[in-house]
Amino acid sequence: MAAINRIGWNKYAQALGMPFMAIALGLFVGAIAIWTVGGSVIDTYAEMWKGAFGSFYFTTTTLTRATPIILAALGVSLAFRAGFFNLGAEGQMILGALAAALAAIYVPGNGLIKILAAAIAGMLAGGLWSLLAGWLDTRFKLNLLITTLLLNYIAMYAAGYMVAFPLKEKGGTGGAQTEMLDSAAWLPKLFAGMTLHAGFLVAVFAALLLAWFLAYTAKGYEIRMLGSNPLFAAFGGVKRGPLMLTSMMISGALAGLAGTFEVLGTQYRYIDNMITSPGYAWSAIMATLLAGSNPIGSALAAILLAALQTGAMGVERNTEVPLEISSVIQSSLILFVSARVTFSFLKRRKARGADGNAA
Amino acid sequence: GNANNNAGNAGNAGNAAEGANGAANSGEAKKRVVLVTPEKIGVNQFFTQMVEGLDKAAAEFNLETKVIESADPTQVEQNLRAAVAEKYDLIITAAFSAADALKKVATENPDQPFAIIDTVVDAPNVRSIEFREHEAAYLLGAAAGLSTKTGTVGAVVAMDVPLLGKYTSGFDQGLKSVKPDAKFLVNFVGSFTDPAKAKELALLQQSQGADFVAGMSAVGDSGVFEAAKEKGFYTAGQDTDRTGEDPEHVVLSQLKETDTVTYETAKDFAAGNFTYGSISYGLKENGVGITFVTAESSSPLSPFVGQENVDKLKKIRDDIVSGAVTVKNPLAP
Amino acid sequence: METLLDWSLLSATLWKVAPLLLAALAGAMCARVGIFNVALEGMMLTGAFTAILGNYWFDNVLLGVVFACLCVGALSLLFGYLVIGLQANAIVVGTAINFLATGLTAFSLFAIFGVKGQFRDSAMSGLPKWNIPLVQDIPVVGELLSGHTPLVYLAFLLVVALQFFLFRTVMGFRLLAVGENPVAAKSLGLPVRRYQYGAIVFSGILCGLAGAQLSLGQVTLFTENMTAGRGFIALVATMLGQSNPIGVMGASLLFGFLDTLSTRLQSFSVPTHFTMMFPYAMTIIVMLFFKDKSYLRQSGRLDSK
Amino acid sequence: MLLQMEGITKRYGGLTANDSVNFSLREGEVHALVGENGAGKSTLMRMLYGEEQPTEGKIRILGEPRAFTAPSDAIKAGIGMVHQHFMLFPSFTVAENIVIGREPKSGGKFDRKAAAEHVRALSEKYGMPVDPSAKVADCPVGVQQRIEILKVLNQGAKLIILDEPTGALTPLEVDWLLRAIRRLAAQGISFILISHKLHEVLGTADRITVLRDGKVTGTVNAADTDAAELSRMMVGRELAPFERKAANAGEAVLAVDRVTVRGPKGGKPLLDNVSFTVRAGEIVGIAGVSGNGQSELLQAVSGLRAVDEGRVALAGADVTNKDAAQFRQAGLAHIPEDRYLWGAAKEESVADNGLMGHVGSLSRRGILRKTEIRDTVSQWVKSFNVKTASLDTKAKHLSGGNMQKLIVAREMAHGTPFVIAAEPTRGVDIGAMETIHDALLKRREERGAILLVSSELTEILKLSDRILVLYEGKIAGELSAEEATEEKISMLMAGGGRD
Ligand SMILES: Nc1ncnc2c1ncn2[C@@H]1O[C@H](COP(=O)(O)OP(=O)(O)OP(=O)(O)O)[C@@H](O)[C@H]1O
Ligand SMILES: Nc1ncnc2c1ncn2[C@@H]1O[C@H](COP(=O)(O)OP(=O)(O)OP(=O)(O)O)[C@@H](O)[C@H]1O
Ligand SMILES: [Mg+2]
Ligand SMILES: [Mg+2]
Repeated sequence: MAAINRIGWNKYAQALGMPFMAIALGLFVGAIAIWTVGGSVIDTYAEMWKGAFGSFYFTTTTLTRATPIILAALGVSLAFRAGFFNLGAEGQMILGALAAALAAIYVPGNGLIKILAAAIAGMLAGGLWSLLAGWLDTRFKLNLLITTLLLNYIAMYAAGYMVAFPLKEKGGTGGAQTEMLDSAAWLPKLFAGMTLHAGFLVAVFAALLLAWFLAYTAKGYEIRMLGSNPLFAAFGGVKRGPLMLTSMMISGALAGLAGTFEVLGTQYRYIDNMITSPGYAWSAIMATLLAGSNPIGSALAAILLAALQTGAMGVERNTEVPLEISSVIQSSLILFVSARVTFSFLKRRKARGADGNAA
Repeated sequence: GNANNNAGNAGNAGNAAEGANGAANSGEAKKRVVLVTPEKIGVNQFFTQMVEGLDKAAAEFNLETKVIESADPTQVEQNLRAAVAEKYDLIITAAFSAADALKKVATENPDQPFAIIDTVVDAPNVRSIEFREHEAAYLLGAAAGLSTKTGTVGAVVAMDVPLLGKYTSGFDQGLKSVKPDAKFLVNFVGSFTDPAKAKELALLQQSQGADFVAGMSAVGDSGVFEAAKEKGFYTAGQDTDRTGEDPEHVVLSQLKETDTVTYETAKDFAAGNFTYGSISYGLKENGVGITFVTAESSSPLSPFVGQENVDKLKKIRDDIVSGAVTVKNPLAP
Repeated sequence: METLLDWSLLSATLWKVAPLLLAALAGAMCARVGIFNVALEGMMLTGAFTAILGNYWFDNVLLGVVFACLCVGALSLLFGYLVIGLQANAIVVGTAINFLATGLTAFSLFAIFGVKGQFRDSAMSGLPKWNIPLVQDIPVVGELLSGHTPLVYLAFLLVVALQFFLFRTVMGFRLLAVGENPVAAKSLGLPVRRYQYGAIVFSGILCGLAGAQLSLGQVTLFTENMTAGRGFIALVATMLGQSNPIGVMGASLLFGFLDTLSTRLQSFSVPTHFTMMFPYAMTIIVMLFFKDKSYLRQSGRLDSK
Repeated sequence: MLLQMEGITKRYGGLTANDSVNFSLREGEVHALVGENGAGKSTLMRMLYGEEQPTEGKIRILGEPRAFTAPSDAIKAGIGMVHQHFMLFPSFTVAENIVIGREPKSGGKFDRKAAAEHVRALSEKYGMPVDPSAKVADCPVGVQQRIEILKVLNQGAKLIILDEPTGALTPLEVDWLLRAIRRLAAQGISFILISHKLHEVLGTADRITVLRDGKVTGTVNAADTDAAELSRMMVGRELAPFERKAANAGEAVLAVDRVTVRGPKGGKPLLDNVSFTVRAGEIVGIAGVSGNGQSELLQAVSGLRAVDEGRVALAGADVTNKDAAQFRQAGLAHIPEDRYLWGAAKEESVADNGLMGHVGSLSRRGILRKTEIRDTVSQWVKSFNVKTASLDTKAKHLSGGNMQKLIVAREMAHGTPFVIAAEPTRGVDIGAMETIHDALLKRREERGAILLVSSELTEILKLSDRILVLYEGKIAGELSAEEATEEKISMLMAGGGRD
């Protein structure tokens, strides 16, 4: 019993339970949107569910889409936990993906070597880009929120330039993209004919590892305290500078790894906008915030967001509800999950009951 | 206003066709054709025209059709696979961003016919349709060179990506072929959906002496048109004939017949003479062109261009078709 | 002709900065009551759409602008309710609202006008351009200051008005107090939530104006996603200007100027990607020269509540 | 009767913070409220101020039942509250902080000049000098306290609640404040005064109410009682008589050699050529009016601030300008001056707050030993009688006094040769004070070197073997335990040094 409480399963149960009713409310609002366009509410939601988890294939598709979101969300969680509001996941993913593609293309050797080289390059690129923002903060006191946002644009244009010109595939269709990787460097698929690749396992492992790291290691403890009260941490002998740089570095490296797996696991090359147009980074930030920066929670929230997105494709394929309405449904779900309606509802009712008057 | 594109699923052409023809052909199963776009159709003329072409084919050849929009390119693969699972008879997709996914899915499903528009996928069960936009751009550039009074013309381009090089490079070649000392200004918007910025750039080019500014910025073109109207210079649109919007200032349009191509693809399939391999549409095949020269327009011809120039342009067109003039494709290796 | 700097550069800066400035002021008002508003982009987009819609329905530009303000005001009320009333995380709600706005405007475009992607009606008239009687005749200054839409002037007027409001009036003073220490403000009996709602709704109205200037002032049409990231730049301008109206104006002008400069750089055979990167890189460099005030650093910790 | 609180009960879930409390206040009376940490004093006051609503019971003002749902209601009824943790706007001026809520205005415009004038007049009327145009962030704590009271008076309060107003003040400021309270009471203003310092309470209040575990154990006239009786009512037992053995100091553990810390450009140095040692087995007390360099000294000898000149050696190692981690390695434990700023992470659990600084010994190869950590921390919770629901309770839910005990326990557990004890008993009740004092003395017996900084002269006198007085960044004098008296120290603190 005690051991169970120590791990805090209660907290997880609560973290899961609270959004539950919120989802119901979000579904209700979405239903109104569907109803206004004359769609069948039940069918639409059924298709949404089928699109996300309706068959083994779609479940794996959802998990495939969740993979980069999970990894980036873990990176964001780590930075948030250390008290640094890193909004730069996008840029870090972009540079990670580009570097991984280059490494996989140009590093000689067998598949394993290429994959390892790509992972290292991707993590380094993402990590260093994040580190730059961290360094600008520690060295020049530049606001991290602003710099990480700005660095996203710089990364985006820099990568865009690289694949539009110097690194553009020879011949080809004219898309701004690198050459296709040698198939040896592709991440193995988990199931034949499905999109889910080994990166997902790494992401799950990373989530468990990060949760363990934060709760059970000395460095994780220091990071948490630094984020909670930096003066307290300094007082207790935690060194802010190095710890900040390390956590920013790891945070960026995780985002970089997210980009790497997009290249090695799904696209097999770097394509301009492959990170920005699916909006991975913002999904990751949302997942993190929804879960209060808890790694396991962030991973689950990432899967939820990915499911909403693949579910929307199911609606698109099989109903007359326009694609735009799917995004309305998705956002209303997110809005209500974020509000944790149940929680505040209960709290207020209790307060009212106790006081006999409205707070 | 714009034409009602009736895109997406909102008006399902397949069902409509079924309603009209269902009774007549009740015995025979209809062929089912699906178009999977690699991104939201949204503002993209290229895709809306394909939907139009498909709708037309559906009505004429008694097809059941369906359009599936992908929210972003990473979703194409799942949509293609779903389409295979749904047992559509023909799956059409488009653009280079769908190429990798199609290659994968087509290889895994060798008995399923596919078609892809605007890029080439090398697989035995895929028909690829390409456009030689640079030829049309060449004509447009030549038209600009023949018409300009100031010797300076410009283009407002959506993004600096290789694909759009087909447009700018073709234009430049055409321009220089008729007026070697002409000045060609190029500015990039950085987005496909930013008419305000496009307008700003058009105004900038006008202030730098351009009397003709070609819009190559997708939806941004509307901003270019507004600038032309305000400052009284001349401009041209893309993909469809847009001269009707403001014949006085929008004097030309560079055409890309994605609707025709989609229609032809569906038609071939319905008629049973569908072939695989790569087909290229250029001036010769009338897959691309410019208004007044390769296609009629309901708008009056602007005096800025003039019939004399149109005649010269027709000659240039013939030279390109005959091979007397070759337009270099900047994407060719 | 190919000089890098000329007067039209400044003039272009001025008019295109207006939507940015309005949105950044909106962000500043929210920041002043302690709310980090990432929904500026979505709100501006909604404003751009509803301005066109209002103009189309009522066939009156002014009513179009008012309609936009009302609609975005209502949207911001939703934002406020979730963030203040239900204690949701502002960034999640903001991001979701951006997403909602993209979907809703695109859908409404089709549902109402029956078109996809873009609505444009050449019969529709946009915001008028005001020529200022005497000023317009002064050679350079005239070109610079005259001939803009009323909303451009309003944007700059609002800077002054907000500066006055915040730092000279009682209400502004209390609003600052609410932002500085909500617990203390509450214990003083100030209606903290009312101030927060007020600031958010006002910022919604500002975003409505920003959108209207974009869709009825800069051009006269609506396009899906036509804000093209301006809301995020506005967010940066808010932070860079340390949520001070004058500072925000400075930051917006800086952005506008750098952006205009970057288009000029395109003609100097600098690769386009680099010219487009230029405003962002320059901003970081400029930041090196402005010492970070504590207020700004705190806003970086508005985060994970 | 101005105020009557009748049968007030407040429950938080299963916990009863106040249990049928009766409390009354006459006009012009000073009524003190005392009790152990967590006895329910603040809760009772928060209900009076409308920040919380009673589960049961009635509040009457001038005989009429009133229900306050928000502070604004209470303010309207003439009630003002000065919270223990100040409710000020640090970046605003003194005048702005005082007039907020009832600003002088001309047509919606905030007339700051009139505000300054008004505040000047107000401060003269009540004899509380403040500089209206100064920024609150730059004001010493004593002045901030004044600002809070002036603010409340400006709101027209006839009843002022002071929740531990003297906790952070220097003796002079305390003295001044208590006299101001008496003066205002004579003008007809009523006060409820919460304090853990019985001599203050006895000297200032007319009546005293004692709370224990949420219940009233008695209300007595100040004239009819004494500290011993009060502490019996509070703690339920007699406090042990205090004993301190003579010092037997050994080698120097902390050596501060000509340390200078320069202030902001142009200003006087914050620490000016300060030299002293703290030896094994002795407690050295530092006295001084706040703002004379104590904080800077503490930060300089704990690695939280760099020195401009001079050297600091700890247990034989030169640690000048090393960081906090290196100081700790060299043998420092530190009970910080401001427990919430430096001493704790409010949002984290009791266990995590306890772990700080012990990570090295409570982990193996970088991995935390969870069981040992919990055992260790619950050991401290037991021995220092920290009231907490569990080890997973967030630190912010501990009352200030209990948080302080946890911090003391954590720092004493280091067993380092050198301990800084800064305001070690601020805000704790008398029972806890005894525990903390015992812990410090025990460490002294174990040959630890202790540097004690306290604004409580009684505490300094009680514990120190030697006393150093800081004045304007310099050591104004040194007294041995035998020669030190409150008068002598006060004189040195005021700058009257014997050269
Ligand atoms: N909001 C709350 N929720 C739950 N418990 C509370 C709450 N507020 C107070 N308590 C509990 O009520 C009890 C009384 O707290 P209170 O603050 O009144 O003590 P106090 O006498 O002021 O103590 P101290 O001397 O430390 O200030 C404590 O045990 C506290 O934990
Ligand atoms: N949400 C809560 N849940 C549980 N206990 C709470 C909560 N909020 C406050 N408390 C308790 O209320 C009590 C009073 O809080 P308050 O901030 O008034 O302390 P305080 O009187 O300033 O402390 P001290 O005087 O000891 O420094 C504390 O004991 C704290 O534990
Ligand atoms: Mg208390
Ligand atoms: Mg207390």
